[in-house]
Amino acid sequence: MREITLSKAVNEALAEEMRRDETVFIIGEDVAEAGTPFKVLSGLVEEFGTARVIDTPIAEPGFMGLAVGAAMTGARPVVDLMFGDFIFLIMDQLCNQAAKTHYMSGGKLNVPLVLRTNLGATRRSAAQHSQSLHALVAHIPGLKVALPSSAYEAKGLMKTAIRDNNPVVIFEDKLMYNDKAPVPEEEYLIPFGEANILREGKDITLIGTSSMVQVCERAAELLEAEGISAEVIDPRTIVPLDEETLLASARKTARVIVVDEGHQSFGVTSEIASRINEKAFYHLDAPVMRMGAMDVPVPFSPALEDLTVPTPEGVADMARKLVAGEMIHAA
Amino acid sequence: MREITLSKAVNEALAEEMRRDETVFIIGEDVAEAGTPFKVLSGLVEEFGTARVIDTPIAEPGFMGLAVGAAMTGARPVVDLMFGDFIFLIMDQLCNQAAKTHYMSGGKLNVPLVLRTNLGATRRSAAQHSQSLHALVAHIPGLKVALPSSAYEAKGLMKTAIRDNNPVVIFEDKLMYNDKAPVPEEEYLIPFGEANILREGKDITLIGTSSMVQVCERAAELLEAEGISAEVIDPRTIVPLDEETLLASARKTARVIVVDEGHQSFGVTSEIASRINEKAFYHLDAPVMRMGAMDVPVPFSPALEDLTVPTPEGVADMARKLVAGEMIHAA
Amino acid sequence: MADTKHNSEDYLRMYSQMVRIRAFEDNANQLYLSAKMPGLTHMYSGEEAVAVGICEALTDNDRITSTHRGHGHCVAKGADFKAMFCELLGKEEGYCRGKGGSMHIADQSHGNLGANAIVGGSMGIATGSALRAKMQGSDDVTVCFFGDGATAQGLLYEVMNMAALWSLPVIYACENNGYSEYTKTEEIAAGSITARAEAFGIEAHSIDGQDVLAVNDLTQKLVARARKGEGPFFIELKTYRYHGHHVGDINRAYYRDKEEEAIWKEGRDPIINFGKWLEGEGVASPEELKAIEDEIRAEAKAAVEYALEAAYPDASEVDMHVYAATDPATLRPDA
Amino acid sequence: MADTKHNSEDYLRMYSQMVRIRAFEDNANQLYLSAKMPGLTHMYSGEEAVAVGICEALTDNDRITSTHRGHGHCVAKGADFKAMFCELLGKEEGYCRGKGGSMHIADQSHGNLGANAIVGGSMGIATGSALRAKMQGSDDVTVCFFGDGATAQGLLYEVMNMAALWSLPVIYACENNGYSEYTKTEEIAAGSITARAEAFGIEAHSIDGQDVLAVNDLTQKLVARARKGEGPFFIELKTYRYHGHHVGDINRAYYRDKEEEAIWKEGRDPIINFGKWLEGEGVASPEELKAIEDEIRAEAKAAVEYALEAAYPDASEVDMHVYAATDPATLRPDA
Ligand SMILES: Cc1ncc(C[n+]2csc(CCOP(=O)(O)OP(=O)(O)O)c2C)c(N)n1
Ligand SMILES: Cc1ncc(C[n+]2csc(CCOP(=O)(O)OP(=O)(O)O)c2C)c(N)n1
Ligand SMILES: [Mg+2]
Ligand SMILES: [Mg+2]
Repeated sequence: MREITLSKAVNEALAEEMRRDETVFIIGEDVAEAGTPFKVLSGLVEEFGTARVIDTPIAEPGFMGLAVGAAMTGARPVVDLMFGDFIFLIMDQLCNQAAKTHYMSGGKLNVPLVLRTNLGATRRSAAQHSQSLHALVAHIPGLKVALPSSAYEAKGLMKTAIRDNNPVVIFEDKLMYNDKAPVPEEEYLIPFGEANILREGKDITLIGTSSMVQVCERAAELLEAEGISAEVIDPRTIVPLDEETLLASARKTARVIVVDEGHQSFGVTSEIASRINEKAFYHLDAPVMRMGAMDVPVPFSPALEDLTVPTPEGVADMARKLVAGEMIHAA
Repeated sequence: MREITLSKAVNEALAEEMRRDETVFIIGEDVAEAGTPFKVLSGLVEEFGTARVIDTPIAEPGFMGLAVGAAMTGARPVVDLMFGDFIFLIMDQLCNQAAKTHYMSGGKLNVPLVLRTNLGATRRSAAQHSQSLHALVAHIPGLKVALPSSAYEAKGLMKTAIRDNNPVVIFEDKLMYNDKAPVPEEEYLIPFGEANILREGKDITLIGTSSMVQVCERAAELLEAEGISAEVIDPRTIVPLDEETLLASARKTARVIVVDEGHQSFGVTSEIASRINEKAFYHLDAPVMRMGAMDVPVPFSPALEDLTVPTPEGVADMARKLVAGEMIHAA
Repeated sequence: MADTKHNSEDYLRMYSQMVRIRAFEDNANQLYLSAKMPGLTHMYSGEEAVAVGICEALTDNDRITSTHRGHGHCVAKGADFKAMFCELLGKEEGYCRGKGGSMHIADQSHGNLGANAIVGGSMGIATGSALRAKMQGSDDVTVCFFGDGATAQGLLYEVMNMAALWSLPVIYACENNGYSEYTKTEEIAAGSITARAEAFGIEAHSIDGQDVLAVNDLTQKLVARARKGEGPFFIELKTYRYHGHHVGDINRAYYRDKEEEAIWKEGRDPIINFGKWLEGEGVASPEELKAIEDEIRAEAKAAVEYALEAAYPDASEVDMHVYAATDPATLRPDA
Repeated sequence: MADTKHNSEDYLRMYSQMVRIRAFEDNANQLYLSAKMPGLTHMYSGEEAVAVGICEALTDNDRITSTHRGHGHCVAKGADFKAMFCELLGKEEGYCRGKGGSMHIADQSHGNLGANAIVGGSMGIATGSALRAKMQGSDDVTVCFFGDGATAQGLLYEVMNMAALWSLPVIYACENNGYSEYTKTEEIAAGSITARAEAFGIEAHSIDGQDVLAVNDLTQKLVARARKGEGPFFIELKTYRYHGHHVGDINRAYYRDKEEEAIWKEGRDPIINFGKWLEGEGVASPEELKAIEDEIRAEAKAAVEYALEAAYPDASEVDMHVYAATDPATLRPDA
């Protein structure tokens, strides 16, 4: 199968959906001629014109608000938010308006929009351009949250997001834009709420999101060399969350580590760990362990930044301890 | 001891600190003559004048930004955010600026400010005036988060918050403003990161935050009548979190329920449950159970709204099941 | 009064619509005072000529966004009393199945995109609706209602910039009632409100919001021009709210005095004055106007009684409508 | 040029400061091109007269807030090359101990409240600093630097409203370099930028940002008036950035052409033109100016070398400075 970059995969998904449905449009800063600073959208304005690939002023709350209004009245906007860190600027429009409109209107109004943005540190971009803030939106009922972990996932999830009748937030990993993966030429969509088992195993389950799926896969390889068999699962969407698949794996392996690039405290790993603890408790041989990013603003210095995110070695280490029963001492 | 309302307790804390330190000031909408819609600040403008009790235009991001700048340059602002739901409007100033400035400046700049706001549903105020959004700020390193559960707590925590050299967010429960509790005449402060054991017990631990402390206490009374001895703990601050006290109780009772009024998913209960599971796993007889608000926007209709928040009966029910070992079937 | 031609039917409909709003609010206030209404609500009484003057210049296909003080806009855009009172009381037959209440009320089928409890919260929504209209080649216009206090929200300037850059068919209607909660406008608004729109190259007007014909006249002209792509526009409407900021705001002497209230209520009431004009022009007699009012008040009373008896939504509704359904067929590759 | 009186020392310091900025940026660019600098950075080259003209009108007690394009402001407000290059390279001796990097650089001890990676993110901070000054009776002034693109952020209008209402000692300095990333200003800014400030009752000026004396002259006057409580003020400074939006933005033909760049670089360079003027006025000879530049360039080179060798922060620093310490003694009831 041909291999394309994550960047290209997102671009294809958008182009296909814009061809299929003329109510789909893109709005954001420098999305047209510039194709975004990450060049993910290059070429789209040439095909769809500036009426459907709309460059905005630097007014995130404003254009997010426009997207909500357009979505409520019959369009399907894809909002481009240049950095995930800017989500703080649009929280009111996203969480007080988009997320609640369907419910507050008693089901009468829909807000079918996609907010595409990114996450991920280690790009030396410092504290305001490196955050992974998906836990915040996952906390707000009415929003769906997708976390693609490869080019294949990015394309399939984006297409589903655009067709979904709700506000969907997709966080791409900034560091993965140039990563290639096999992506079929034929059209496909990836349904929300269906986790992907990337690797079957029996000793321990590694649940990873976004770029942390790669980290878990590499950890699994390290562990395999030592005779530890790790199962690797990517939930794909954290809202809705495919509890069944996660629970089945936890019940099978009896040991689980959840790895995510958001801050650990009050984050995604806490939610997934809690659900597994609650519903598979008596099957577990060890506590579900969480590995998130450190609870510190992301430092600029390379000497510090790399310490803040989970690594394959770190995950493998933790797995070894769990398998060896060493977490007993922690308790 | 005299009993005063939570409202009066907050008012006293502010007055005392403003007398003690002339760099303390209050800024927000209708805080001066009107004393806020909840009348919590009544009388302060008379004593301290409009230069220190400042009425602003309806510009939450703006006055939050002003507070950050004033705090960075030598003042101690107390920002009044009329409803906790408006925190979405000020997230950038709070989370990208206030929370990160100390770290990003390598420790050179401080942002000693207090954001006082509220949480709590069942006031028939619908989805945009009823949220309990403390989990969101707790996720952001650099912010401290206090959740007073009574007039006594509100006064002591507010005074500590004002003297703390960091941005502190205090969420008061809107429904508790008129609730009275004994509050000493003498000055006192409540340190951050020290949980309060309100009731000792041996069969189960009920951890409650804010108004849910009352819910847990009432549940404990119901349980006591049936011979179940419940320990009730109020963490007081969720950042910093007094893990030691929570863990010690969990190890003792072997069963824990965490109750909080924020949405359950990706919320405060997940974090506390995860920490206990991680660090007291082998002492637990049952999974740590979470009881948060339902994952739905808060509905206006009284017939629906009351269903969305944890109740004493619901907590007692869950406790009975845990004590009876019934959660085994859930697993 | 205004110079746009109207026929008697138009005049009487405007009169009726204003009376409907006043009657709705009087009943809502009573419901609150008699503790039959859950929560709080913000009365539109006194500002009727704004909502009616503007909405009577719109078609059902045109959209509006509304505010926390939204009953007037809702009635003016064509809503029915029963479904409104049901909403106010949290009943299943309400426009939002009781889930929205006063602050989110809207008759969606008449193009009302919703009241909003976030001050300024709908400015983006209105502008986005206009963007959609332009993009899809539809000639509908969107009116964004908001208060003088809301002009402090930065969002307004962000969306006016885009509306101006892209000539969107949106009309920003600033209801300047002189107060933002318990604070006078002059204490919280520097400079000039209309100049703020003009600075973005937006044509701005400031008019008497108590004169329904003047409001309607100007709006008709601007709507017609907006349909042709000459938008956006900004209108400041000088008006007054008769009640407190919300129904519970009874003792308001500390921020505004009774004389001021009297001047507006007695001298500038939009309904009384328009009624007198109709009489003077021979459009209707005092008796005819009284009959209109009586009929409306009776309808309101009946609707209140209906709503009081109506059923609450079933408990099972609590987690319905969090997410809209998506037809699985549309999620197939060949869809 | 300007009419405020200066002595030669002032002139030469302004010249030197502009050359310092240029030299700093040339070295930063080289560090990037030779892959020695982590991340990206935004060059201030071409805009030197803005930062220097303004900061030379300020004392160390006056504050500034800066932007993503913040090296120029940092140098102009008195920072040292070594600590700046150390910061750029993430070293412990950097102004922010390497934790901030280019986008958060600041010599805090000279009143720089920080570069900011959120466009418009420091508008509230600057205005709040001015509020503190007024409240505490201090006569310092705060200058808020931001770009033309940042005028699209609603926050600006929120804080200008408050600054105007309360006569705060803040000067909004809009560096209009014609571009917001890869987009021309006229495509994203409707109406007039200065009119937007004037609509809030703020006195606004638009001047040539390439003329350091004109900038300094105007700023001196406005600062003096702001100290007396006559603020706030707004200045639009017309300028140009020589490099791409950031150091990696090399192929920019699709959004601006080489001729335009040449016109500014060759005809309107703030350093060359001021140098010529100094020569013409007999303040300094070409050789003297050359000597100044050589010395600065040597200093920059040495600072780069120093920074390249300097130590990274220790791993233990990673979770330091998340929270500031609070002296336990102040938390006692009797404190
Ligand atoms: C973002 C936000 N801030 C504050 C409030 C509280 N609040 C509700 S109405 C109001 C005053 C609004 O004044 P104005 O816009 O003039 O409308 P009016 O009430 O006069 O119709 C305020 C401050 C809110 N609902 N939303
Ligand atoms: C809130 C926010 N939105 C977008 C960006 C990305 N961004 C960085 S600089 C920039 C352009 C800023 O333009 P302008 O204000 O004119 O400053 P200039 O770069 O021209 O100096 C943009 C869009 C950002 N950093 N912050
Ligand atoms: Mg008003
Ligand atoms: Mg610019």
